[in-house]
Amino acid sequence: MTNSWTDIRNTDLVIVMGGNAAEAHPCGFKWVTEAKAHRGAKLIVVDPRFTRTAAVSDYYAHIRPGSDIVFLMATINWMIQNDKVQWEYVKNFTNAAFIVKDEFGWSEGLFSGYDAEKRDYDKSSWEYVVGEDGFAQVDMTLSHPRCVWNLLKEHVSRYTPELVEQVCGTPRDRFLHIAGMIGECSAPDKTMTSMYALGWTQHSKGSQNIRGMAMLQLILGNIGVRGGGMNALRGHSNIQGLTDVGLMSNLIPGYLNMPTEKDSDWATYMSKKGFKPLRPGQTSYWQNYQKFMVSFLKAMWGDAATAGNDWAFDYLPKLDVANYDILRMFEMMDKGQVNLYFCQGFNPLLSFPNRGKLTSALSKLKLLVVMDPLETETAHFWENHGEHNDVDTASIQTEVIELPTTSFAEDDGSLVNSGRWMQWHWAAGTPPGQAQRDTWIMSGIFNRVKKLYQDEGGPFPDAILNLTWNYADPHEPSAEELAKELNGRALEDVYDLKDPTKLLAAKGKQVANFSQLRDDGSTMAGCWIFSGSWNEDGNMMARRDNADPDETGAYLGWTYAWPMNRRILYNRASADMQGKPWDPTRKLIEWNGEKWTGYDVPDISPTAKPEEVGPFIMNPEGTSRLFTRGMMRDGPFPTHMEPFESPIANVFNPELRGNPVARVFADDLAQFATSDEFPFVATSYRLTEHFHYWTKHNRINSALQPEFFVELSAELAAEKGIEKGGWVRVWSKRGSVKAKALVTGRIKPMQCGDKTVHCIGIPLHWGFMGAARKGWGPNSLTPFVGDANVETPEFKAFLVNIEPIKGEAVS
Amino acid sequence: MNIDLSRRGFLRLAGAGVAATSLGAMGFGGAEAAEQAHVRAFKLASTTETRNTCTYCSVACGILIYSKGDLAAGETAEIVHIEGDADHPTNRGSLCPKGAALKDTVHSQTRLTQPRIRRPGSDKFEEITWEEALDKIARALKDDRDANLIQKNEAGVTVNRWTSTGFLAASATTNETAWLTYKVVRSMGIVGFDNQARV
Amino acid sequence: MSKRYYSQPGDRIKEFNPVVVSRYRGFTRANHWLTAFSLIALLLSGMALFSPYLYFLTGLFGGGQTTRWLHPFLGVLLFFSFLVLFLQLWRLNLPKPEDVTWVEKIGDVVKGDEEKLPELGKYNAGQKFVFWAMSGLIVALVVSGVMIWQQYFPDLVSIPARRWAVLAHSLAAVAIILVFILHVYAAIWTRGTISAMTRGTVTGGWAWRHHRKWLRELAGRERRDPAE
Amino acid sequence: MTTDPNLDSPRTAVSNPPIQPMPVNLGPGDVVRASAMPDLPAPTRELTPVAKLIDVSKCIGCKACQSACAEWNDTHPEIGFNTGSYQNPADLSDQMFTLMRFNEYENPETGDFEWLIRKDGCMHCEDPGCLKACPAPGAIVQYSNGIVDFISDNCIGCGYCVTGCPFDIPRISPTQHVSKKCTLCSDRVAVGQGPACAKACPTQAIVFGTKEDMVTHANARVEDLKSRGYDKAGIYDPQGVGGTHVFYVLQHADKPQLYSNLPADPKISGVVESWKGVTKTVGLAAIGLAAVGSVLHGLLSRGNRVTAEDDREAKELVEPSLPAQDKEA
Repeated sequence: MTNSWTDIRNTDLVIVMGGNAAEAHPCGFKWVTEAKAHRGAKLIVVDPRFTRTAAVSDYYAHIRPGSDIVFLMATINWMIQNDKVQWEYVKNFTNAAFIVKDEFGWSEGLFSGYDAEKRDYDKSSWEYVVGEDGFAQVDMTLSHPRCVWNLLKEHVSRYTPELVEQVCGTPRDRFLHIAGMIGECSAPDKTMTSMYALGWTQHSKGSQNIRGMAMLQLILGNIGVRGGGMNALRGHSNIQGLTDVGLMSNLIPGYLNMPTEKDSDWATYMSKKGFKPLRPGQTSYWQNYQKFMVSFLKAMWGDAATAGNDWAFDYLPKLDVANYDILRMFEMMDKGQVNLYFCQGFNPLLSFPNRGKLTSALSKLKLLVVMDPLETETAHFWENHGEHNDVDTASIQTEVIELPTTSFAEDDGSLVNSGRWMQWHWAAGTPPGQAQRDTWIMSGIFNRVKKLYQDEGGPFPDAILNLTWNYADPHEPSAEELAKELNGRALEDVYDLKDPTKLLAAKGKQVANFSQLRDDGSTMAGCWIFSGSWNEDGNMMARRDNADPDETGAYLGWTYAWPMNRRILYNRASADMQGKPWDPTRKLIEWNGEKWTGYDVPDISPTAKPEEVGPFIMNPEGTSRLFTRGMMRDGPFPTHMEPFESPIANVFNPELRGNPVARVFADDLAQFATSDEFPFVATSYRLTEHFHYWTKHNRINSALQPEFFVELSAELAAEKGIEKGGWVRVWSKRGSVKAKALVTGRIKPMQCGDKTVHCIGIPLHWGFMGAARKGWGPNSLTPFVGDANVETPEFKAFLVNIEPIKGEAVS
Repeated sequence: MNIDLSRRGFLRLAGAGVAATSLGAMGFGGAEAAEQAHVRAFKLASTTETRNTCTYCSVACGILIYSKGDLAAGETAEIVHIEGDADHPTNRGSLCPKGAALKDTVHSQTRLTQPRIRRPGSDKFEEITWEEALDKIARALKDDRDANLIQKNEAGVTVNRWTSTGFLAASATTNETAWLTYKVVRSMGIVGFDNQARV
Repeated sequence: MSKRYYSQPGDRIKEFNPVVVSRYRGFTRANHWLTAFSLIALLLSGMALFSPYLYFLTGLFGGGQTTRWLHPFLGVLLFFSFLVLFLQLWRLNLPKPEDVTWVEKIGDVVKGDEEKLPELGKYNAGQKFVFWAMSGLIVALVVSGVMIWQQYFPDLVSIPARRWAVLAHSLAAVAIILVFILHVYAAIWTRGTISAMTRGTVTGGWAWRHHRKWLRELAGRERRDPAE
Repeated sequence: MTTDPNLDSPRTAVSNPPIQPMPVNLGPGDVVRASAMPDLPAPTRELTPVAKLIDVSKCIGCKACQSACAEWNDTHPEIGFNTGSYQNPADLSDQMFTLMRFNEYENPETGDFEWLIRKDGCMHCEDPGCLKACPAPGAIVQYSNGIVDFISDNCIGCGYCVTGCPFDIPRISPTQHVSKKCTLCSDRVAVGQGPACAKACPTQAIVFGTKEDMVTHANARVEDLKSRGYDKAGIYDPQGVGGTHVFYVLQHADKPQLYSNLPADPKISGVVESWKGVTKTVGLAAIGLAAVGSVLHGLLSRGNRVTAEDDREAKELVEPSLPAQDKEA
C-alpha cells in the first residue's frame, strides 16, 4: 500500500477491482464503510463475481477473468478523450513530458524488439532520448509527438468502450458509468483509492494489471495524496515484512538485488546501481545504494567483511537465472535436481499450481523438513487419504521430518502490515508440548552445520564460519537482539557528512535511521529500510500512542512505519508546484517557505524546494513513470494479453498465447488446454470464513464454511443439469476435483462478442488435514505458469469442464 | 427477593399452612433457584491481558489475548480468550470471522507438539527427539552442500551457489525470525529461497 | 347360557343374604386404579406446567426437568391403561333409549328421586357420558401431546401447528379435569358406589336402586340355571 | 478515540474488557418480568434501555458475529455440510445463537442484483412471547434495560418458548434439555461491555448502545441510504411486539420478507395469547368452581343413599333363585 488502512477514510471514491476487500480484509474494509458513512464516498466493484464487497457497493460491473488491462486502458483512454486529467500533476509529477526513442513502437500486441525464440524483448528501444548534458530530454508542452504522453494517447486509443464490451464482456453502459464516476476524481480536490489484491497479481501479466491502475491514478493525480494511492491488500500478516527482509531468491533486505553471474565482481555489481539523476537537481535516492549494501554485508559477516575483500561480496551466492523462485524449484525437483527442501510455515502442496506435479516433485526429494504449528498437507503428502490424496505411500522414498513450532500467540516480535506499519507483539501463552520457536530451530540447525564444517571442513565454509552470531544465547537469539540488528548500529563513530565534527552515532550505538548508514564499513544494518525502528530511543515498533490530530488517519505515534515512520509514500505529491496542498481540506504536508511541514513525515528532503525537486525521489527522473522504460519484461505500457488458457483469442494478434515473455517449462506447455476441450473459465479465490489452509484446523471456522464447493451461474447449472447443493466434478487438463455445487445469481454468463463465456468460481480452503470436511483446492486444476516479471502463478484465469455426479446426499 | 414472592403465591394457592410446609418440603426449591440465578459470571475476571497482532491477513488487527497465568511473570499461561483491541487505530476492536476465532487455532486439535519423522516408504510418522531431528537435518545439509555447491561457473566467476537444496520461509513469522532465517539460508549459499509473496 | 344385555361376564349375584352383587372383576379394578393413578399424576404434573401458581407441584416429581420429562410418559401409560379398560367397558356404555328419558329427568337424578327414573342397565347416561368423554379427551390429549413432545418429536409439526396443539392440549386437559371431578363427585355422592371399585361388589339395594335392569338380568340368570 | 460517543459513528467497542474482578451490574433487582412469576416485585432501579442495531446495508456477511458469538459463549456449532449456500451452520442451534441469512434479490425496479444478508438471532422483544409462554418460574427474565435472558438453571426444556417466539429463535439443547438463544451478552453488558458480535463486527453494521442513541443513528443511516437511491429504506423495530432491543436498518423496509422471511408484522400468536390468557384463567376458574361446587353440593344435599326398601326389593327379586337349603331354614 502506498497509503494506510486508516487513510482510506479520506477518500471520495473506492474502486475495488482485482480484489475482494470485504471478503479477504474485513477489518481494513471498515475504512471503506467509514468513508461512505462520513464523506458520502462511493464504492465501485468490478469483478467476475458479485462479491461480498459488491454487496455493499454503489455500482457493480462484471468482467471476464484476465481482461483487466483492456478495461483499464479503455478507462485511461476515456479520461484523455474527455479531458479528465489532473494536468498540473501529469506534467510535473509524471514522465509524460519525457521524449522516447524513435525506435520504440507497438504493433499486433507486441512492442518493438520481440524475439519469439527467446520469448523475450530486446528492450534497448524502450528508452528516453538522452542529450549531451547526460539528462533525458523533455517537452513540458507535451506537444512533441514522441513524448510519453502522446505515445500513451496513441497506445490507449485502441481501447474503446466497444472493445471493452467485446473482450471483457462488460456492458458498454456499465463501463461508461464507471468511467464517469472515476473521471470526477481528476479534480485536484477529489481522490479515488484503488484496493486490489491477488485478483490482479495472479495472472501471467499480473504486474501489468497493476501498472494499468497506477497509470490511471497518476493521470487523476491520486498518488501521494490522502484518500488516494495504489493499495495492494497483502495476504499474510507479515508477507510485507518477508519481502522487505528479502526472503526471496533474488533479493537482499531492503529491496537490494542479489548479484548475478554478470556481476563478476563488486565494482561491476555497483556500476549497475546507484543511479544518477536523469533530470537536473533530482534526488535519485538510490545513489545511496552502496551505503545500504555495505551495511548489509557488515551485518552478515562483520569483521570478515572488509574493503579488502569487497565487503565479502563473494560470500553471497550469484544467480545464473533471474530467479530460483518456487515454480522453478518444483520444476527442478520434478527433474530430480533437488534433494533437500524446507517448508517453514508454508504448505506448497495446496498453494502452488498443478498439485499432481507438486506431489510427483516432492516424491523425488531425499529429505523434506516441515516446520509448522499445524499438520500440513505438505508434511503428509505421502499419506494416502483415498480420493483426496491418492498416492502410493510405499513407493515414496522421501524422508519427512515434521517439527512443531510456536504460533503467533507464543512469541515476541514485529510484523509489517500492508501499510508498512511495523507492529511489535508479545507472547501470551505457553507453547504446547515440545513446540519451539523458529529462532530456536534455525539456530539449532545452523550451529550444528557450523560445527560440522569446523570439525570436517568442506567447500567454501567461510560464509558459514564467519556469519555474525554474537547473541547472548547462541541457541536462541532474542527478538530484541535481531530487531536491533535489522535497525543497524555504528561500528565506528559516525559523523555528519556535511560537518565532519558533528558526531551522529558513537561507536556501538544504534543508528537513528538510514541517513546515518555509511559505505566505508563503519555501520551495519540488516535491512536499511527498517533503520529507525529500534534506535537509541528504544523500540519504536512498540509505541502505542493512538492520537490522530485532525483525524487524518496518520497515527504517527502508533508503532513505526518504514521508511522513516512515513505513512503515505510520495506524500510530497499531495501538494502543487508551490507546495500548497491540492485540496486544503485534505492537507498532508505543505511548504512553509523554508521546509515541509504537516501531518506526515515528508517523503522528500525537508528543505527541498517544491519547484525544484520532484516528489518521486527513488526514481532518477524525480517523477513517476507512465512509461516504465525497460524495467518490466513485458512492456513499458500495459498491452492486452489473454490468459494462457482462454476461451478467446487475443484480439490484437490471434497467434499470441498468454504473456509472450512469460517463462513456460516444456512439460507444462503440453498441459495447457483450449476451450474446445475445456469450455469454461475458472477463477480461484478466498472466502472470508477461512484463512488459506490454516482455519480448516479451527472448529469454529470449519463450522462457518465446512465443505468444499464451486460456484456457478443458474444458466450454466441449467445447461448441465446441476442442482443446488448437488455434487459436481470439475476437471482441467491437469487434474480433477469433486465439489458441492453452489448455484447462484451472483455469477452471470458474459457475452464477449459472439461468444458466451461461463465462469466457475473455485474457493481454495480445503485439503485432507484438519477439522473441516476433506476436499480439494483449485491448485489441483491450475496451470503451472507465472507472471513474466515476478512469477506469481496464474490462478485467476484458466479453463475447466464441469459435470454433475452422484454423491452422498446433502444433509 | 422472589423467594418471598413465590412463597406468597404458593401459600395463597395451598390455602393451608400445613400443606405449605409439606409441599414445600417436596421440592419447592425449584422456584428458589430462580432467585439466585442471573447473568453468567464475567469470564475474564482475574486473567492476564497481553497485546498481540492477528496472525492472518496484513490488516494486522490489534488483538488482546487473555490467559490464566502470566507468561511475562514466568508462569505457564493458558490462553482462554482472544478479542479485538479497541485501542488499535485500524480495527478499533473489531475482528473478522477468522480473528474472532483465533483461540481455537491456538488450541487446535491438529497442532503439532512433538518432532516426528516419516521414514522412506513408511506409512506413518514416528516420534523422535529434537536432538535426533536437528542432527539428522544438519548432517543432510552438510552432505548435500559438500556434494553440490557450485563455487565457480564455466567462466571462472566465483558464484558459491547451492541449488540442490531449497528453503521456503513463512510470511507469518516475525521480521526477527525472518532475518535469522535469511542469515542462515544465505550464508550456506542457498538460492532456492522463497516465501508466500508470490501467492 | 343366555345372552347378556345389561351385564357382562363376571357380573353375578355373589351373596344372597344380604344380597351382594359382583360389579367389577379384580383385573378391571386394577386396570381402573392404574388408569386413575396415571390420570391423577398427569393432572398434577400438567397443572404444574399450566399455571405458575401450581408450579410448586413439580416438587412432587422431583423438579421441573423431571416433571417435563415424566409427564408425556405418564400420558402414554394412561393411554394404554385406558385402552384396556375401554375394550372391557365400551359395549355396555353404548347409548340405550332409556338414557334419553334419564337425561330428561336429570332434575330427579339430582334430587335422588330414583323412582321417577326409568330402570337402567349397568350404566346410566351420566356414567356413559364420563366414559365417552374420557375416551375422546384422552385421544385428543395424546395426539396434541405428541405434537408438543419436545424431547422426542421436536420437528414433528410446524411451529404454528405446535401452537394449536398446545392450546388444544390445555383445553382438553381442563375438560378432562372437569369430567374427572364429576366422576369422583358422582361416585361419592351416590353412596355405596365406591365399593364397586374397591371390593368389586355393590349391595343388592344399590343395584336395585340405580341399575335395576342390570340386577334383574343377573337375578334372571340365577333362576334359569340354578346352582347344583 | 475509543471513548468517542459520536453518535453518527457509535463505537461499540468503547473500551477493552476489564480483567480485575468487579461486581456484576445486572441482577435480580433489575428484573422487570420473569416467566411464570406473576407477582414479581418492582425492580429496585430502572436501567436505561439498550439496543443492538443491525444495519443490513453495511453488512458484508462475513460471519464475524457468528464466530465471536461462539468464541465468547464457548459453544461448538457442528461442522455440517455445504447445502449450496453460504449459510452455515444451516440454521440456528443451541450451539449457534446467531446466523447470517443470505438472500439473492433481482430488484425489479432498478434491474440491479442485490445480495441481502441479514444477521438473524434473538430480537429481545419488549413484549417477549417466549417469556409469556414459559411455564418455569424465572427461566426467562427481562431486565429493565430490555435484555431478555434465559436462565438455564430454571429452564425445564419444555419448548413452550419455541411456540411463543414470533421469530423462531429459541432452540432446545438435545443434550442438556434447556432452551438457548442470544443473551445479548448479558454478562458483558453487566460489566459495561457491548455484545461480542457488535464488538467484532468489522464494518460496524452491528452497533450497540442505548436504544435512544441507536434510533438516532439508525435514522442517520436511513437518510444516507435514501441519498443513495433506496427510497424505501427504513427502520425495522416491530411494534407488534412492543418494539425490540435488537432492530434493523433495511434498504427495503417496505418488504422485510425479502430478508430471509423477516416477518412483516410480528406479534405473539393469538393462539398462544388465548392459551396463556383466557384458557388459563377460565380453565382454572372452571376447575375451581367444579371442585368447590361439588364440595358444597356434597355438604348441602344429602348423598343419594340406598334405602332399606331398596334392599328388600333386591332381596325379593333374587328370592326365587335362593338355593334350597336357605328355603328350608
